[in-house]
Amino acid sequence: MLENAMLENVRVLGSAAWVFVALALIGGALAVTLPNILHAIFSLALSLVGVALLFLALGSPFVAAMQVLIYVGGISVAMVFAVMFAFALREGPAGAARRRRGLAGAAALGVFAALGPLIARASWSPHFARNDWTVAALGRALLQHYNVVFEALSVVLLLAIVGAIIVARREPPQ
Amino acid sequence: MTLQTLLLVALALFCIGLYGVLSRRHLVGVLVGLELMLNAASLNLLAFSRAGMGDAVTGQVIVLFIIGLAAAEVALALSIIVALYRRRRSVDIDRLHELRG
Amino acid sequence: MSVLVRLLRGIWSLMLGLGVTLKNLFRRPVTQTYPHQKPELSAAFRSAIALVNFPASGSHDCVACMQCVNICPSFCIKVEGDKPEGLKRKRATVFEVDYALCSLCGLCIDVCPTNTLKYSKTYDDVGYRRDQFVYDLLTPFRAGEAAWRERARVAAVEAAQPASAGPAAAAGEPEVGR
Amino acid sequence: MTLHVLWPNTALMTVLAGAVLMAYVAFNGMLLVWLERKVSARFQRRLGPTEVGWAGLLQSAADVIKLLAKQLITPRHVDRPLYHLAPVLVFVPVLAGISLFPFDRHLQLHDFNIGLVLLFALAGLGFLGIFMAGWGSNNKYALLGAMRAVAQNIAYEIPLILATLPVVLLARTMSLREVVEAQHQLWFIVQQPVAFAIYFIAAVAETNRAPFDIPEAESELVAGFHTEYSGMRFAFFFLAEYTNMTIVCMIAATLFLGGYIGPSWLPVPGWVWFFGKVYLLLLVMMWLRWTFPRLRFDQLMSFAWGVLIPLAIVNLLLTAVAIKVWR
Amino acid sequence: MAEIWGEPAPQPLAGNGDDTYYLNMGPQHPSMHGVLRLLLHLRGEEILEAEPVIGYAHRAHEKMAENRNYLMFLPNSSRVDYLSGMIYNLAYCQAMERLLGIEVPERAEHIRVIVSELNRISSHLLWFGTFLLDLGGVTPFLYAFDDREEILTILERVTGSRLTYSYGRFGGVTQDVDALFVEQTLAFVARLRGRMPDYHALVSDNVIFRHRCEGVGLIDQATALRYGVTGPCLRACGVPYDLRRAEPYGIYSRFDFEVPTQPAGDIFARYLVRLAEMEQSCRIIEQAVAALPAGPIMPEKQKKRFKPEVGESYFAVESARGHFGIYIVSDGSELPLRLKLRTPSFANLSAVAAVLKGTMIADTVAILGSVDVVLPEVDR
Repeated sequence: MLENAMLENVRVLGSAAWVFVALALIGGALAVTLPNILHAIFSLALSLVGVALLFLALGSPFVAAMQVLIYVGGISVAMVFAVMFAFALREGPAGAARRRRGLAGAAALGVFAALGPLIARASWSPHFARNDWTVAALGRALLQHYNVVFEALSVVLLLAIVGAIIVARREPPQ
Repeated sequence: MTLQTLLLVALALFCIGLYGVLSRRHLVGVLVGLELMLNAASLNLLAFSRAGMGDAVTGQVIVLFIIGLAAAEVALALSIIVALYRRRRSVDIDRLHELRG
Repeated sequence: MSVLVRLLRGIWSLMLGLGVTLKNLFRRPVTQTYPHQKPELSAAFRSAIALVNFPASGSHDCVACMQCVNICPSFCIKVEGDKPEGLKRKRATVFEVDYALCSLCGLCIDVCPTNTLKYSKTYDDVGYRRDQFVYDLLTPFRAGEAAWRERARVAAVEAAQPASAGPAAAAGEPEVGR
Repeated sequence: MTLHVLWPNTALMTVLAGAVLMAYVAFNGMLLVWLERKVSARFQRRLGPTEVGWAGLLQSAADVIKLLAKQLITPRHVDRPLYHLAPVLVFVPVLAGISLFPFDRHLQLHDFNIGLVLLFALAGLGFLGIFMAGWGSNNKYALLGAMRAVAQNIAYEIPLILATLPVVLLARTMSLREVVEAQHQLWFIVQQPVAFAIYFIAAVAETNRAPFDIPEAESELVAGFHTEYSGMRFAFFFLAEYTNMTIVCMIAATLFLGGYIGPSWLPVPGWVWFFGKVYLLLLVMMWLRWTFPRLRFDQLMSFAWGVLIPLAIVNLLLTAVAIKVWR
Repeated sequence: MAEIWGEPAPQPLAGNGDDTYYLNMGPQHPSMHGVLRLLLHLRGEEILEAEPVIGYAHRAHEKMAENRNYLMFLPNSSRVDYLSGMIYNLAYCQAMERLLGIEVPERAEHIRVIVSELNRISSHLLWFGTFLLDLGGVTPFLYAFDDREEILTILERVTGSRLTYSYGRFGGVTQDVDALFVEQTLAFVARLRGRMPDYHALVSDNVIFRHRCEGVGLIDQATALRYGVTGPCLRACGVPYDLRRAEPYGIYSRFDFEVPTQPAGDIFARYLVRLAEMEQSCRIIEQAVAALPAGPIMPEKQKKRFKPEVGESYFAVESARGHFGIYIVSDGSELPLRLKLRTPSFANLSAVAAVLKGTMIADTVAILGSVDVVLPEVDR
C-alpha cells in the first residue's frame, strides 16, 4: 500500500497500555527466573493478568474475561494445586543449570534478534477501529463457522479430563 | 502504541517463554514457559485482529480456542508430571532423561 | 425417584431446623448483662472463707486450734495464735488465706470446733498479682481486738470468782450456724 | 487514534468512584459484622453487642480501631512476598467486582455488555490470593484450608454459572443492567425458582459460609487459610469475605429479584429496593449459618457434583427447550 | 514435627518425599477437648495413622491422694472429671463409706441420686453442645448451655458451687435440700422434656447432621469390649451395660429406668444413646423426688478423723462417661497407701485411636467429640 509508512505509526493502544505491557513482561521474566517454582507460577499468573488487560485494551473484553477465568482462575490454580501436593519445590543445585541457562538465554536472544528486525522492517497494512463484534457475533462464529473446531475442542477437553484422571490416579495399593 | 510495538512485545514475551522452556529443569517450570509462549501467540492474534487483518471475530475465536486447548494441555501435562513424580520421585528433566530405559 | 424423595426429605429437615432458630429469634434473650445486672447469690454460695463476727462477743472466736490448717488440701491457710493472759483458750493473732490456692472444698468449715469460719459472698475480687489474694481474715477485727481482750480478761477474772455469772459471756454462743 | 477505554470517562471520575466504593465496602463490612453478631445473638437468645454505641452499633468501629492499632506480626517462617501480597490480592478483585452493579437505573459505573462474565472472572482471581495466603503462611492448617477453599470454589462455581445461564437465555443479554430491565413485568425468580435455589446454595458455598464453611472450619482447621494473619491483614480477609457475600447477594438480587425494580406505585427510589433485597438475602445467609452444622469435605464435593450440577444442567436444558417452544 | 519423626524437613510443608505428611493436631487446638495432642499421618485429608499423645493435663491426683488424708482428697475427686464432678465426688464418698463401714441416711441417699442425675444431664447437655460445635453448629451449643444453666443454678443453691461441688461427705452430704429445690428440679425436668422436640428438629433429624454421623466412627462391639470401652459409647454398640443396673450401688436398684442401647456403634448411635439417657435420668429424678424421705443427711455420730482398717476397697459408679472406679488400699493410717482411679475416658480414648485410621480430618473431630473425652480425666 502507498500509505504504509503513515499507517504504521497509527496507534492501536493508548499509552496507558504500557503498564499492562510492563505487567506482562515483568511477570513473565519473573516466571522464568525465580528459583521457587510456586513463586514462578504466581508470577505467571501476574503475567497472564497483564496479557488479559492488554486484551481488554485491545477491545476484546470477552476474551480478556475468559483469559482471567480460565487461565488465571483455572490453569495457574491447577498448577499450584499440583505442585503443592506432589512435588519437591525447589529445583536442583543452581550451578548445574548454569550452562543450560546460558544456552537458553542465547537461544531466546537469537530468536528475538532474528525476528525483531523482521517485525520492525515489515510493512503492515492495518485498517483500524473495526469494532463490529458482539458476544452474539462471537457465539455465532463459534457455533456456525467454526462449529467443527468448537466441537472437536470440546471432545479434546473431555478426553483430556478422562486421560488426566487415568494417568494421575493413584494405583491401588497391592 | 503501534501494531509493530505490540508485535515486538509479543515477541519479547515469546522469547521469555522460550528461555523458560529451555532453561528450566523443573517440569512445571517448563510448562510455565510454554504458557508464556502461548500467550504471546494469543497477543499476536488479537493484535492482528484488532488491526483489521481478517475479520474482527476470527482472531478472538482462535484465542478462545488457544485458551481452551491450553486448559486441556495443562491438565494432561500436570497429570503426566504427577504420575512421573510418583514413579520416579523427581521432576527434574535431566534425571528423567538419565533414567530412561 | 428415591433420590428425589431423599432430597426433598432432606430439604424438609433443614426447613424444620430453620423453623426452630426462627422461633427463638423472637423469644426474649436470656443473657444477664453482668456488670449492670448483679447475680443473685444463693445462701449456700461459696467464696473465700471469712471469720464469723459473733454479736454476743463482738468478735470472732478463733482459738488457733490449727484444725483447719491441717485439713486444708491446698495448704493455703496460715494461723498463728497466742494465749491472752488469764484465758484458758488460745486466740488467733494471724489468720491468712491464700485465696489463689483455695479450692473452696469447705473442709476447714467442717472441722472448725467453734464454728467461727464461714464463706464470704464476694465474687468479684480481682488483682494483678498473686499476693493480692492472700487475705488477712483478721482485718475487720483488728480495731476491736484490744477491747475484746480486755473484756475477756475481766470476764475471766469474774468467772474465777465463784459468785459471778458463767463463763459464757466471754465466748458467746455462736449464732451463725450452718 | 485511541480506542475507547472501558473505564469511567475521566481519571478524576475513576478515582472518585473508587473512593466511594472503598468507603461503601468498608462501611458495608462493618455493618455486616455488627448485623451478624446481633442476628446470631438473637437466634441464640443472647443480646450481642450492647455496650459501644446504641445497640452496640459502634462495636465494629471499635473493632476496626483495635485492628488498626494492632501490631502487624509476620511469623518468621512465612514465605514473605506471598504472605504480604495475599490479603491485597484477595481484596482487589472483590472491590472491582462490586463496581459492576447497577445500583439504580442511572447509578452504575459502566455497563459492560458481558458484566456477568466479568464478575465470574474476578471471582476466579480471588482463588490465587487464597492460595498465596495458604501457602505463604507455611502452616499446614492454612495450606489445608486453602486447598479446601479452592477445590470448593471451583466445584461450586460450575453450578453457580450454570444457574445464571437460564437467566441469560431469558434476558438475552449478559449486561447486568439489561438483565434488570428485562424484569419489569416479572422477576426471573418466578420463572426460574430452581435456578435461584441452586444459585443461592452455590453462592453460600462460594463465600465459604456455614454450612459450607469448610475452608475455615474452626473446629478442624483452626481458621483455615488466614490462621497466621493478624491485625489489619486479617481484617482484609475478613472484609473481602463479607464483601464477597454482598457481591453474590447483589448478583442474586440483580438476576432473580429484579435488581432496582420494585412495585412502581410506591414512591421508593430504586437503590432502596436494590439494597433492601441484597440485605434481605444477606440475612437469610446468616440465618442459614446459625442453624446448620457443617458438611464434610467429600460430602460437600459430592453434593456439588452429584446434585447441584446435574440439577442445574437439567434446568438449563429445560429452559432452553421452553424458550425455543414459546418464542 | 520433623525431629520427632527423624526426618530432616527444610521446607516444613514439603512432606515426606511421598505425598503424605504429618499434622500435629493439638495440644492447643479448638476441638481437642482440653489438651489432647493427635499426631496425624495424612494423605490429603485422609488419615493413615493417628496417635493420641496424652499427659498434658496430668495433675498427679493419685499421687496427691497418697500424701493427704482421706478427707483432704475430697476436693480432688470432683476435679478429676469436672463435667460430672458430683458423680465422682459422691463415688469417692461411697468408696470410703464401704471401706469405713458407714451407713448413709435414707434422705442423703435420695439427695445423692437426684444431684448425680442432674449432674449427668448437665454433662450430657454440655457434650451435646460441644459436639455440635465440633460439627460446626453453634446455635445448639447455646441452647444446650441455656438448659444446663438451669441445672447449675439448682445445684449452686444446694451446694454453693457450680462445677466442682465438694458436696459429699463420708456418710452423707453437706447441705440439706428444701422444697424449692424439689420444685426447681421438677420444673427443670419438664422444661428439658419440652426442649427435646426442638433439639430433634434442629439436630437429630437434620440431614447434614445425619450425614456427618451415620456410619462414621464405627466402634464395633468386639473392639469396644477389647479396649474396655464403657458408658454411652459401649451402649451404642448394643451392649446394655450400665453399672446402675449391672451392679447397683446406692439405692439405684429401687428405681425403674431403662438402659438405652443402639446397635449401630457409630457416632449417631452414641448421640441417640446420650439423648435417651437424659430422659432416663429425668425418670430417675422424678422417682427419687417422689420418694424423698424426711430425716438427717449425715449419720448421728460424725467422726472427725478417719482411719480405716488395713484392707482395700473398690467402688465403681456409672459416670456420664462410663465406668468410673476407685480403688483404695489402706494400711491402717490416716493416709491411703494407694489410691487408683479407673477413668472411663482413658479406655474410650484408646478405642478412638483404633478407629481413626481411614477417616478424614473432619471425621476425627466428630469422632473425638462423639466419644466425649474429658482430657483431665484421661491424664488425671
